[in-house]
Amino acid sequence: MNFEFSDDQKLIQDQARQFLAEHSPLSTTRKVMDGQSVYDSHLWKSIVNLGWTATAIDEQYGGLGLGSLELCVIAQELGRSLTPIPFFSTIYLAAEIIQQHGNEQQKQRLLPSIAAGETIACLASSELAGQHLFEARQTQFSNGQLSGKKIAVLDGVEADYAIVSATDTNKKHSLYLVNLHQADIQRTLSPSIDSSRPLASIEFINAVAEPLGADNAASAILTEAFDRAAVFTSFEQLGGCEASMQMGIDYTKQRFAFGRSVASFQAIKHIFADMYVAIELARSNAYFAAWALSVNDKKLPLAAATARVSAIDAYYFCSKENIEVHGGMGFTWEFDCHLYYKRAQLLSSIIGSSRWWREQLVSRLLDE
Amino acid sequence: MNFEFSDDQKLIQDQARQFLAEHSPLSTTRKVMDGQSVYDSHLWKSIVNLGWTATAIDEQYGGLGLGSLELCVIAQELGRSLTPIPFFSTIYLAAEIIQQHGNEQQKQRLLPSIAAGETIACLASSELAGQHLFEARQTQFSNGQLSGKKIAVLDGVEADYAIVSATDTNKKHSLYLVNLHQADIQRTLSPSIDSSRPLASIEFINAVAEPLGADNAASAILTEAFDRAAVFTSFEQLGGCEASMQMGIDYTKQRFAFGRSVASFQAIKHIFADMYVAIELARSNAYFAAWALSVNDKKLPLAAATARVSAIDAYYFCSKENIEVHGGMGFTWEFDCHLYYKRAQLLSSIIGSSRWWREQLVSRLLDE
Amino acid sequence: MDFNDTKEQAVFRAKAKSWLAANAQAKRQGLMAGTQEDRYQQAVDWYHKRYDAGFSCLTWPKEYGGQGLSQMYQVIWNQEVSHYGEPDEYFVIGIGNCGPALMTFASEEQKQTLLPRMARADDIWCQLFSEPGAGSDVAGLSTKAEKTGDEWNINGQKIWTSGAQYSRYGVILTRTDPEVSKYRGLTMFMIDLKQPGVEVKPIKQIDGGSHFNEVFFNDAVIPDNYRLGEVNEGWGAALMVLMNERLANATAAPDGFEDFLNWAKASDIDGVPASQDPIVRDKLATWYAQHAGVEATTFRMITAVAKGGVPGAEGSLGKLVGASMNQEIANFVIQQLDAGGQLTGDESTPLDGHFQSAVLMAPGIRLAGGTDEIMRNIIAEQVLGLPQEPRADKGIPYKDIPSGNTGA
Amino acid sequence: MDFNDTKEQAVFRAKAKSWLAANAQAKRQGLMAGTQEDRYQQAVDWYHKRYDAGFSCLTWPKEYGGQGLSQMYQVIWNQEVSHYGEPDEYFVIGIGNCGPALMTFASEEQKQTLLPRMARADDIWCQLFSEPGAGSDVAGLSTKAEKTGDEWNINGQKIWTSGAQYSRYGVILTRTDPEVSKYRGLTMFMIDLKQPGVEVKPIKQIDGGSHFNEVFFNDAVIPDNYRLGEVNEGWGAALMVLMNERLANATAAPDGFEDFLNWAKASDIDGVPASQDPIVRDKLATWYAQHAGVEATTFRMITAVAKGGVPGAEGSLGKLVGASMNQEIANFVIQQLDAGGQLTGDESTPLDGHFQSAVLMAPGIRLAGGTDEIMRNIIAEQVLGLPQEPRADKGIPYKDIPSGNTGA
Repeated sequence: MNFEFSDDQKLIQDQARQFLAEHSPLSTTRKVMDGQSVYDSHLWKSIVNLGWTATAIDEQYGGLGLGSLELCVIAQELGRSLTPIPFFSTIYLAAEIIQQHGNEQQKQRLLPSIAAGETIACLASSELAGQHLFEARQTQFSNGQLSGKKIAVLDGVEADYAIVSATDTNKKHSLYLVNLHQADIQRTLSPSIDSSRPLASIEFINAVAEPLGADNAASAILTEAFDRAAVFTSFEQLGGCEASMQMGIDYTKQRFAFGRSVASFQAIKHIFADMYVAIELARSNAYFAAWALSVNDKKLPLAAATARVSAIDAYYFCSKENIEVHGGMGFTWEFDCHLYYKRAQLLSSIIGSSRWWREQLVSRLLDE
Repeated sequence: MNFEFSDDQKLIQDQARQFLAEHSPLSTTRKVMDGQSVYDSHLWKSIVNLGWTATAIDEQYGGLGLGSLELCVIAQELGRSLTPIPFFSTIYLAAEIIQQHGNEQQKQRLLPSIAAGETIACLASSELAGQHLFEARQTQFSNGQLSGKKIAVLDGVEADYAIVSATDTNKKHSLYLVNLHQADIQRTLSPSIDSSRPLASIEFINAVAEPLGADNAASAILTEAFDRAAVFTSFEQLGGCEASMQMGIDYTKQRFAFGRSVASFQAIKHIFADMYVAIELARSNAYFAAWALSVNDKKLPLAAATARVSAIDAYYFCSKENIEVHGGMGFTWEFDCHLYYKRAQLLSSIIGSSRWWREQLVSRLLDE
Repeated sequence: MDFNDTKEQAVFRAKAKSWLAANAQAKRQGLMAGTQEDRYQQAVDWYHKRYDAGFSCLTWPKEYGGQGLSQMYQVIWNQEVSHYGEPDEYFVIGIGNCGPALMTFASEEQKQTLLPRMARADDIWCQLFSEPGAGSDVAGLSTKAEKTGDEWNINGQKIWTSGAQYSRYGVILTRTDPEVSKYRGLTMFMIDLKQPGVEVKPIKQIDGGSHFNEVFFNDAVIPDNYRLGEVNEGWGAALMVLMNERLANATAAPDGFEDFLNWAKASDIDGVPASQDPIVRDKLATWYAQHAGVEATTFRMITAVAKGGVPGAEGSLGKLVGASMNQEIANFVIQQLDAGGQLTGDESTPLDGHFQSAVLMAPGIRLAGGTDEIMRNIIAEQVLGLPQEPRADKGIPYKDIPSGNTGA
Repeated sequence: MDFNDTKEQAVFRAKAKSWLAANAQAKRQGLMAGTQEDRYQQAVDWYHKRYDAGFSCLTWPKEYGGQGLSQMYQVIWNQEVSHYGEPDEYFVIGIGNCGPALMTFASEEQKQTLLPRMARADDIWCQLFSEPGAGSDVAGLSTKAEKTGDEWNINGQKIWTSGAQYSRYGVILTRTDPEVSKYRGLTMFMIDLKQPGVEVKPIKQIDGGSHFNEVFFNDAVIPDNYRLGEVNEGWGAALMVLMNERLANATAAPDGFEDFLNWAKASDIDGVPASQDPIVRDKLATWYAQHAGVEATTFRMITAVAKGGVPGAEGSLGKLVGASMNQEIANFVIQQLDAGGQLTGDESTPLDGHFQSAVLMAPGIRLAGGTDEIMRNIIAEQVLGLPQEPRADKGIPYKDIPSGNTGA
């Protein structure tokens, strides 16, 4: 048994961390949060140059052909630094779906361009808050054209392509690839809790679309894609948890009340102990899911759901308690605590929220 | 608004507390727990002499005709002292059901005798763990005779009468009054978590039984009876909570570790603060339910369920954390912590457990 | 036990009911309807109307702008007004905390001049206690007041001052002697905030709003007859003010339950009414038991106060329970909605984005008026009488207390 | 990352598998099958068999009764044996804690004599650290060791000694100098418990069992060559022993999840399979995420130890999480069963009364080997490096440390 990342993987992680510490300070996240842009295109170019977008794409499609484990450690660092780039949607979702389910022509058209950072892509599947995650009631496909409206599309404003779920005239529910640079597509930025990673609503009116993946396979493909993305997301969340806890520790150590360092009070220390426990459980579950993903083990579905449930809970807890231990300053826009609290919200919901994943976990556990 | 017990009621409570502090030390509870008897008959006679069994029974049936509020404050003190007498089954359940639903002959036969402490009565309704609370699948009534088996009957060993739920040949589900001093009734003491209040299984083989209350009314009568008993029980639980917290405070104040009183550590203090919060919420909900019971307000069903849910949670929490703050000594038979922890278990289950009452609370809340 | 009104109370309730029906606005849907400025102006107008109709500051003496009624009438008013959507938060601290302080410590002339204006919201008041280096530990404050002749010179900074941007006056706690232990060298004053040495800077919160402010004092001046209480006896005076805050906190802290219940009754999850969803029902049970418990605890406090008692530290309970419940409820509802739950302004977001606003406001409620941890300390030490921790600042002159704080 | 065995490991696993299939007993249903004495005797027999087959103390050197294998073989053994129902708890502390202490501090002759007998369960060992006045604060202990010639005289009392009633020897921590600070005046010894000055009294627990004991020393004698480590340097030696306890705790603490899952799969609530009940499913999600997290954390610890690392305070995590989970699970299941859930010996009680036993054992698991609060302190201070609280006992001679403790 060797339940640890390899030295090479750790090196990739260290380099990513150092690069982001230098080039992705939280001020870049705040610029997007304040609405100055929808993502940091300069940073996007830099990480493309470092090969991050190419990491898990096959060499024959212009990628580096490394495994998912390498992508996991990069995800952890992107999560730690809250880097405002469309990595999540383009890499964890779109590139993975295309690589797993696209036809040869689609792969050749899109994967090299994604690897090279020239194409940004997103997944547009949600239609209504409270509706079943995989239903496409309002989006129809017929005769090569797609119509309907999707909401809460991460990176939908800046994406070049979208993968869209829709129902055809035979009530079949499939995925479609849509070039978003078409006249009859209307994209609107939607105000959301974490404005550092903007969401869009996208309205399609007879937009040209092509099938992606097998007919009537939307639910199957999305289930698999969400499982895979859940693993990467849990590493982003892990990075965010660690950053939140560290902020709290650094602040309370140098902050005094009643003549003592705030960090020396048992009530505060035990909050950190509880954060640590939540983080270590999330970390171990994320590692196990990463292993299952890397060898495509049959435990992946359960492991992915478990990692996601742990990571959602841990990030919510760490980011909210980091505000709490800061006292009043934690509630100010000026301090950075809220950046993590808001990101924890976004990541908790974006590929199905806690409710959905808890149910996935249990069905899979009982099926074992 | 006057949301407080009256001075008279407080006086009854103070007297009850003083009497029990003197005459019902925990050593009496331990004697029953150790199997020396099934209840303390000497204490039973004493509290009968004080009129407690007669408190809420109408004057025309030999009672004192006081209200349910007076019974609540007595219940709180019995809960505090863990007094091992069959008060719960005889007074909160049997006397209340007979007074509300018995016919005149039954009332005259039983209530004066209960008020005088000469009759002990119990409720036998459970048949199987995990079966719906009000179902009587295994107990049949036909031709004036009752057959079947009931489990987990509180005070079933020593009771003179039982109120038994059964199904008749027309599938009607009604209550029956059974004199337990019959040859064809077999009672067995069942080992249980809190052996200071023994449970019995009772097997009836063609035992003589008479209907109690309206035909097919078992569910309606038991629903009402459990609501009323839930109010009294929540006061017993409240008394137990207060005793648990006080034990913990007294012990940790005089116990030193790392050169300081254990009670001065923030982690310990905050456990007590959480106990206090749980107790005050339970107390306030119990008061509200007591008021609703005393004036028979339409809010009683919701208020009773709310009081019961709060009280179950509070007693579990206070009694388990009282063990925790004691450290290792809290886990010994010698210390008294476990008496409360076990009683918390018994009272959490005996008229329907947390699961059942939470569901009652919500149905009633949504029906409002 | 009795929840009925007396005859006089019933008459008052009927009067209040009919006046409110004619004059108060209905509840708005969203939490954040209108800008903060709009809401402030509405609040001022509402207080003018209330005052003129005789419904302001019911328990204050008539000569100071009140109605000379007992606490129970205030309770009745609060019950009736809670059915409407009139904003209240801007004046709660002035009327609830500063008013009683003036009543106790100000001169008769000051009371007659200042209190009726406060009651009518002609002057807004704020409370200037917390500082960047003294939040949970209020008595650790460092804003200096130095006496020259008949005046005091004020230098320092306050923070978390609700409503300072609207306030004409404040009640301020200052350090007048750093050579004695921290509790013994404090003095309390009224201060006119519309003077050159005072600068108010709103603090932007994580939800985008600005209820709180920083207030800077740079040789601001207070005449000695604005002093509230004796020199160096400000801690006792401040505790009295904070005690009044407790009652306000206990009755006003939003716990989010009503919104949760409304959501459960009105919404579907995957096509099934949320109120029939077993997980939602489980949460309804947990949170209703707490919500009802806090509400009934308030009845107990009101009964005690009506009988002449003083609100104790028990008031901490409502805020401690309610603030966390509010956060958990908001997060729970969002977690039922998948990605759509992140949207703050979409037509599909339930209750006009209430839960999305609440999840951002809730961390502040847990902090304002004392953190959860401070609340637990208060309960443990002041209610349960548990021993204090060893104190690094006990009996030491203020100036010698260890402090790593550098400001904000 | 790789969960596969090496070729050698695979061979060992196959060997262990087939030996276990032939020699080990299947899991019993109930937790409390047989009396404690029965179980103890079974355990001794089992250890004899194991030793003779070469499966005891795999990581110990061969000359001391072990097999000289790496930690990973121990892990494989643990995985395979976990499918069977052989009792283990009586020797864990001796072999896990006392063994390594002897390995480090005892003479070569002592090691060769004593360790193989320990490995075969010919001698049972116990650890004598905690005292009535020194539980969470182990270093606050007061049992005295005074030297006369070549012997030490022991007086005092130990408590919470697992298995003392079966033990031939113990490792004991004593105070040899009360004039220095509490950590600096301690000395560690082996002690022969079968001598006149030693009295062992089992402690009855709230569940009726007696795993723990009080041990009284009244002029008991220890030859100086039984000393483990230097005089007055016992604290460092004790920390080493406790560190080994951590690894044992991390891997052995029952969290109750498997039982909960089995119950959910096998039981009905109101005629519906529990596994289809949404509330039960919600709990399955919560507890499985924690259970799986603890298990995978153990894999990380094993990897670190296999690479030559030392088990850190991280091991506290498994016990902290598992002990409470165990209690909550037991209480939750009971709360699904109404009055029948109280019965401990009824045919209708699920899993032979397992949850009823567990609800009574669980409070002890939260306390044994360090309370929840001590575990959180360890994580906060030793793992996260947070500052200690101001210490009332720091740098003061042991005899001057404030203590209100009067004994038990």
